[in-house]
Amino acid sequence: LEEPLLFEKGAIDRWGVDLPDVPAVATRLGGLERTAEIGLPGLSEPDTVRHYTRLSRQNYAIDMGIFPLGSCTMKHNPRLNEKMARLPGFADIHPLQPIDTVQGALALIDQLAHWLKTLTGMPEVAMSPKAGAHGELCGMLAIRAAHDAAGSDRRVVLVPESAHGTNPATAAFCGYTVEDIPADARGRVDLAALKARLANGSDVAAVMITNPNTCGLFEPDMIEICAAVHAAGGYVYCDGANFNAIVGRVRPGDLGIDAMHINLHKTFSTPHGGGGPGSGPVVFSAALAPFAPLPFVRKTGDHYELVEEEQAHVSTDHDHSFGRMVAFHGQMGMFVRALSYILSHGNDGLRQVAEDAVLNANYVLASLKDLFSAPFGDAGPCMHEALFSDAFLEGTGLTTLDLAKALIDEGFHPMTMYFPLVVHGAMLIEPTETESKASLDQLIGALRSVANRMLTEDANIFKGAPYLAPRRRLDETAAARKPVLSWQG
Amino acid sequence: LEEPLLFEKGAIDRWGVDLPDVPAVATRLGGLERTAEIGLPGLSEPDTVRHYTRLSRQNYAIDMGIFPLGSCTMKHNPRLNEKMARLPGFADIHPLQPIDTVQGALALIDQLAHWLKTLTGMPEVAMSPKAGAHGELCGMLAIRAAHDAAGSDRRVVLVPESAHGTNPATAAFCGYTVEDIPADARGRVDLAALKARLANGSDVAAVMITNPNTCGLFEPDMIEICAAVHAAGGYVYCDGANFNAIVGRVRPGDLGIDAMHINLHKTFSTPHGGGGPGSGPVVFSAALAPFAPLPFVRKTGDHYELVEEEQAHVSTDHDHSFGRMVAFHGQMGMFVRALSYILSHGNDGLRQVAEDAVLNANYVLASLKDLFSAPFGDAGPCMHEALFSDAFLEGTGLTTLDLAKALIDEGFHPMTMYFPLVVHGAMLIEPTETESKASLDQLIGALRSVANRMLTEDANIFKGAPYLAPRRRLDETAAARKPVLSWQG
Amino acid sequence: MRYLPLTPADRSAMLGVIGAPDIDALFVDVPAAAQLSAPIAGLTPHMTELEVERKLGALARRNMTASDGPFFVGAGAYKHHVPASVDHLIQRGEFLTSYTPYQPEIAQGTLQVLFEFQSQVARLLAMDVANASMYDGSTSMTEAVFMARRVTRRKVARVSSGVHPHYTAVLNTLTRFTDDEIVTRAPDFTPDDDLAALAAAVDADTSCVVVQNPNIFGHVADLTPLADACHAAGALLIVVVTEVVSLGLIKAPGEMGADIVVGEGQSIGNGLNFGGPYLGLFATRDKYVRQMPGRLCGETVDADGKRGFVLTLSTREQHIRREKATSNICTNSGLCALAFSIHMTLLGESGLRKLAALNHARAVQLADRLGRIPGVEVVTRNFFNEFTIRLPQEARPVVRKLAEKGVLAGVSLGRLYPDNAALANGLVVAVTETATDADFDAFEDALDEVLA
Amino acid sequence: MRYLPLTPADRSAMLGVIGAPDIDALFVDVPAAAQLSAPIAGLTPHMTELEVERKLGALARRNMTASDGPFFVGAGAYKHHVPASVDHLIQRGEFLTSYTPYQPEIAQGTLQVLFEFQSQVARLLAMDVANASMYDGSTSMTEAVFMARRVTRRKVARVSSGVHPHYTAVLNTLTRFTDDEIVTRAPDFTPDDDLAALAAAVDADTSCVVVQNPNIFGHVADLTPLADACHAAGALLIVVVTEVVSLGLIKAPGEMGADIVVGEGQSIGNGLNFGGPYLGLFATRDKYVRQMPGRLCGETVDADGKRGFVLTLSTREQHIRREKATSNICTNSGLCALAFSIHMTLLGESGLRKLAALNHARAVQLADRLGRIPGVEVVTRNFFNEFTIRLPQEARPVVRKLAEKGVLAGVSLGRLYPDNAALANGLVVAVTETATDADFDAFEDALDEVLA
Repeated sequence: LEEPLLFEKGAIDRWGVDLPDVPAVATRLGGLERTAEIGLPGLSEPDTVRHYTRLSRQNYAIDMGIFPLGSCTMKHNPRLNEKMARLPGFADIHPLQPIDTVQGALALIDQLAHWLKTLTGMPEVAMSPKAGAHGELCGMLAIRAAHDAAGSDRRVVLVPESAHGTNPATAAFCGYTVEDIPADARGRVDLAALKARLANGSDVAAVMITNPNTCGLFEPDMIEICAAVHAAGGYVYCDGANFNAIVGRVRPGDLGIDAMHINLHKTFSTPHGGGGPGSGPVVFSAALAPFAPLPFVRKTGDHYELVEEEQAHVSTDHDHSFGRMVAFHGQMGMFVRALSYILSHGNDGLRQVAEDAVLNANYVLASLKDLFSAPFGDAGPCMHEALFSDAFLEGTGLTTLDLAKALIDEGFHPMTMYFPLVVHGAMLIEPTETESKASLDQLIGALRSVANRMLTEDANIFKGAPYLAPRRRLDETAAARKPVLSWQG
Repeated sequence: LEEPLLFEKGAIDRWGVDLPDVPAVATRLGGLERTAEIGLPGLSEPDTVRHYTRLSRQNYAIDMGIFPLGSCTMKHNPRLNEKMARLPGFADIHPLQPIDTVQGALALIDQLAHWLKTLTGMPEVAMSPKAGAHGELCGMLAIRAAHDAAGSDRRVVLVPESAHGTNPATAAFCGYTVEDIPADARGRVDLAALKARLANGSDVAAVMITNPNTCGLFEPDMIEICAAVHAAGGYVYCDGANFNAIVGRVRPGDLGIDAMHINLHKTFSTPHGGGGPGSGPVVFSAALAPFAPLPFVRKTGDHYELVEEEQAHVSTDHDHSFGRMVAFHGQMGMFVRALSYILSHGNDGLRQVAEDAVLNANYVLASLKDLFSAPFGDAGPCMHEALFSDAFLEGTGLTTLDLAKALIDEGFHPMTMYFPLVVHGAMLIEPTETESKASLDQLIGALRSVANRMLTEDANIFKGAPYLAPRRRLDETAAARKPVLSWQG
Repeated sequence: MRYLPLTPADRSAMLGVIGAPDIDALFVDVPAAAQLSAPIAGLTPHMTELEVERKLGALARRNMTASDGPFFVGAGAYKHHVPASVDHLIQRGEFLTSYTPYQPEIAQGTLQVLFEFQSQVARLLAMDVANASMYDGSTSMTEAVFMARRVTRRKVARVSSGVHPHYTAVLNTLTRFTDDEIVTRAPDFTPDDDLAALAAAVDADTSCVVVQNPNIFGHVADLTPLADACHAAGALLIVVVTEVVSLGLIKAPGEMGADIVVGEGQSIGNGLNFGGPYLGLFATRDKYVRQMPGRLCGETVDADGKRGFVLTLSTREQHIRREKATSNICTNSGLCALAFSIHMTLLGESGLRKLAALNHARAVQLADRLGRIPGVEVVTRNFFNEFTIRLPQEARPVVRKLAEKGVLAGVSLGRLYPDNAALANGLVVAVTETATDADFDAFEDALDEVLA
Repeated sequence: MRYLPLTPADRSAMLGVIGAPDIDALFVDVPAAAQLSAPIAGLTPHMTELEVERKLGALARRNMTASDGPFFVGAGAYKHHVPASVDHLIQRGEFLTSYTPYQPEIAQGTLQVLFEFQSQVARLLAMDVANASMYDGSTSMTEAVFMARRVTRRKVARVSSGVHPHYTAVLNTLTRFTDDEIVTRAPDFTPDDDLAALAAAVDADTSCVVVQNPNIFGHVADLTPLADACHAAGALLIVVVTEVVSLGLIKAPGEMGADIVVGEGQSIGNGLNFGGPYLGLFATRDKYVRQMPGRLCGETVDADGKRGFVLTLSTREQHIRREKATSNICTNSGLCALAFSIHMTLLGESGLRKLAALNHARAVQLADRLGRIPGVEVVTRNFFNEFTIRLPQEARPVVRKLAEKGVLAGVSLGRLYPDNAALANGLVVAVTETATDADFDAFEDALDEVLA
């Protein structure tokens, strides 16, 4: 049975909520009554439950199997976190209630902030950014504000080719020109080239770097890179997407970085929910701390204060704040989940998280590199994700995309494809620490089986995959050429 | 991907809960330590969630589509009821807490009891029976206790052929001999035959009757039947499985019955959960009320009392109680759900429930009776379920079972098959009031399509159905011949 | 009406197809005298979700919950911490809103769960085979007595005085009109006497001896001698377990020779719920399987040879056998069994053992503390997580006074045995992993005050 | 570690396959100076579920919830009753734990939901096309200003003084280093002047005028004249809606000529959550669709010709366009959008209209009652479910005193505009369907007392 669209199923005179009668009053709408039909279909509660239950069953999800998506860190989402986030004391409080009535909420934010600062070895954190990219923006705004406050007019930001697309987008947004940093043969930043550029670096405001990088490798020269950037008068922004690989084992602050966002949904397992919501707190070095955004929580004795705009000018520690990034105080619902996850693991468990994540990735790398092309596979261990390319498929007419779609028929979500851009036909596999060895063995078995068949069987079979999913390959070109973006019935 | 058994996947040294360290104490076990391996496999939380999520996806459920199971009343389970049952004030209280600490719980039981008594027009209700069959037992025990108290030695119970199997089983359990009541050509109790039997009815303890009956028909002579049984010195037990058809429109007490169980999961929508738990309160006439079981709730002023064994002898209204049926006070979790459902509908909504349930069933009957054999289809309207037979398949070599399995491939759960026994190859369809017209039209369309194909296409195709379900037809004979009832690995 | 999908337009279109002028025409078979023309008086009309939440929320708030303060109530129902994932999973619509798996092709989820549940229960109890669950422990025990009669063709059941009095009461009720003869003894504080007396009493008319372990006073005992006595006389030993967590630490009934083991499974995966729904466990030896009551799930293959599961041996059941069925039961506690099975999977053997050890250690700690209070005596010598203390005064009012101080201290024997004055000073105290040191302090302080 | 499946035996087997002696060997690239050899000090070790529940539960109990007493707080976030089925459905693992639907073949559930969401939002706002959601209302508004610059190639944005001050602050922050020029006006109690002044100020440099309806004071206004003024000058009208329930009763921005409509969607399907996660709505006219920020889901067909959905027009987005993207956003509020869509489906048009009418009627009732208190003046003439009253004294301390009496009375203008003394006596009061007559009584009594 195909599930029709809500608009094909519902009707404007159907509904699934009961409401009390409306008291008769003289309206005060100034004649602005909405009279035309809106066109919003409704369904009874039984039909609503069925509609969304049926739709949900068209999805793949972590609860069903592994999401080996490099750079995305799709790990198990504990249900305890969902339960905690739904405590009325967190879920049913308004962002503008009097401060005395939300002391527990502010204490929670303060405790999470303490963990994030301590785990990263950084002295300040901005909690309000709504997602990783928003956090990047926060970090780069602070860097720009710091340069401006110092009267510096630097306009160049250096970004490695392998960076997430958000990095250059963010730098550009802050008025910066983006220049590439070259990579060496082992997939790391070319330190010599970087130093050469920084030798004439008076125009360089910052370097944005991902560490562990998007090839799944730790930048061994990170301390030296940071020192060189600082010596040149710039700041180092670290994309924290891959913090999962090192949490509890390495403090980014010890490497010398100035700002880093933390995707709570990645390292600290807030659920991805089909695309969000996220949360992207940003930790800052002492140099950038004064420029951190508002609002922030301040503890005085046993009392928590929420410092909003109005008090900024009386604050001594944030007097250069670049301002407010969101309407309220950030993603409270995600904070609760992340703290629940963090407390559940503790400092010992988080360290184990990094170790198991790295172990799992190296196990996948070791188990596949004889068959799959592993560009950096012989350069030593990877961190939390393993990078492969489709070079081994050369001559078959098949690509990474075909392999990914064939994997769907084996019952798995594909790996990240065609990212990072520095590798041709990249396949980036990040198992995360919540996968068992048995689960990895299943995935490895399926990948080897598919790859072997692709090397030996008729290519057309694979061009047609997937066959067993709720849908075959979808025509994305047609969708973009003549977009149908809402129901036209 | 097939989901393996827990025993194939887990191991005794894996787990998904963290526990604090065990304090060192001198044990007081009298040397009874369990030392041998138990053999209980564990899984981490991620693997546990995945195991059960994957298994769940092998099931059909109300949330996915209609369950047209006659006599089973599988209707929508509102999520509000689940939420209410999980309020700590109901879910996290112990049955043996001091009475002063559970006044809200007793008040809830009292309020639900008030609704059940008022809706049925009966003066007393026993809340503790754990399921419909347990309720039947409760009712028949009361009848037996009443006869015994009166010094009556009657040992025969009359039961229609069309009755649920629990009816004769229950009567036998109470030491009664079961005799059939004949049915007339319209599927109802043959009043004349019954009266004839009652004419020599000094051995008849009770009549057990289902109304609306299992053919989906209301017994039009019900008032006369009850009067006749009473005149003969017997009691009338009514199987309340089909109360959904008449709730709010007919009070069983007005018909003259003496006892009736109410399946809360049927009429009042507590979830079936793959086979239970149920709850089967029993309403009693004034004649049987003194024999109702313990415990019960009594309100004195604003205070609720729970009358348990010890106080029974000081009670004036229950001094003939036949005793305790369960360890505690009944299915509290189900009471909360049922009351939530009842309050949501109110007296107006419950009446609408019966009307829509009957309307839906008659719509199915009217839409299929030209093609399917409807034994009583011309005898007038049915109540909440429509009865068909496989007579129309005569000569095809196909049966009700084949039609049911073919319906699975169309995406539907089959109807009730081969019940009631009075009709050959019976198919009993009960849509319930929570199905929309669109849903019924889909089911009707699928049934007509399958039936037409069965009449015209190769029978072997249908013998092999289902083809599209998680499993093909399962070998039930092999399972019973050499039972494998637990993991032997 | 948020749960009713039919609109007025739908209704009239459908009446048109049926050929009925109005809805009343479909109720023609109902005698006029019994027809109600309007909603029933004395009942409220439909409420919104918010109104229902407010009304039921207000009732819920009138109860003191087991998490509101120190809590030591047991006697057949136990407060354990249930992981959040258990409740999440049992609420999946595919489990929650599915029917009894009579159509196995589209119910393999429920069926595999039941097969795994049966396997877990059998191992936990150290028996060969378990059924797919029953209503609760008390009704399971009664079914076990009936089964023993079917197996032995004898009719005298001898019941230990350490069996939960509610369980014994249920047995007495349900055998009131059968041929069974139930022999009980008045309880006292000395369980060993009880077991010895039972062993001595077993005779050629005895179908079974029913004993609980740990018993209602918390005592744990080696049942092997009793099993031997039963078997020597051709009777069956039925063992009742109301706190199944104990089986992670103490010998299982199957290891001590039990022929039928029944239990209340609430402790694993299920909340207190004021007494229900709970989960009856039922297990026995392979040789008696065709005399077992209740649903059974078995392994088989489908038409393609794939492993699958079905309900089996249903010829024992009422919907096939009617008046000749082994039991009139036609519902199990499927969802509670699912919760049990998930929680047991999360625990695994190592987790269960640790949980049990933790319960015992904490109980020992509290027993030692309470035993030091002047006038208080710990009566139970060997126990798991529950023990009986004798107070210097009647326990029932003490429990009420402690509740007023926010401490739910346990179950007084006066509540369980209102007619047995010899037990009136007894208090049964249960300790689980949920009790903190602060709870111990509060209990001790409050008891000191009340007894002072 | 309940979330970590690897056992010690697994780990050593895997190290063997890798050929590494120990786990440290996998971290060789980390400089020794940055290697930590033990868990980080100053942090707690792992906790059990029960311990986490206790710790977070204690924090939660230190907050006064919106359901603990009379509650009238709004100003951009609103307490509405969300049906239980909404939360049930969004917790289905297939929705909760799925990834962004980049693999459409196995993400049709999420994609169809987004398509339906976009369709619902477009209709609700009376616009042609909506995106698949953004972070929240405030960031949506900023994105709208950027989009207006891209469309008009002008850089002056004129912002109404009735826009939520937090929203304006976000706009100011995010344009600090861009070429945009943001022109704002100091707020006062007279919104009509504001709209007239904006209409008069639109000029050839103006990319857009940004106006909120109902505005921060609760005022609702006809924006048609302003739209006309914008269009005459070649500028775009951006309308912000922070209480989308209002659109069930009052004319939609699209009906009044808006070119871009942004909104905070929290009111439908989502709880208060202390400010997040919320749900940014974003809609515009067809002709501007390729300048829109954010994810879009579009209809297409699969290789078998079946209808299906995909993310589309992604060439606008950062992961393809990198520094030339329309926005750096790469997350939406998928789960919040799902909750919105489910709640909207449960409401349907008739339910939404009734809900909106109910909100308005209750607000009118409360406004009338408060207006009768001596010294209290209802400032807002036309409003939906929120209005501003002027107290005879500074409102911020009054709000605190009312909170001590258990009444959460609204948002003082002193909190929103700490530097604007002229507004200090203002209090913005929101009324939804969740407020009872008893709540009204309590508010009125408490205010009487505090002002006395």
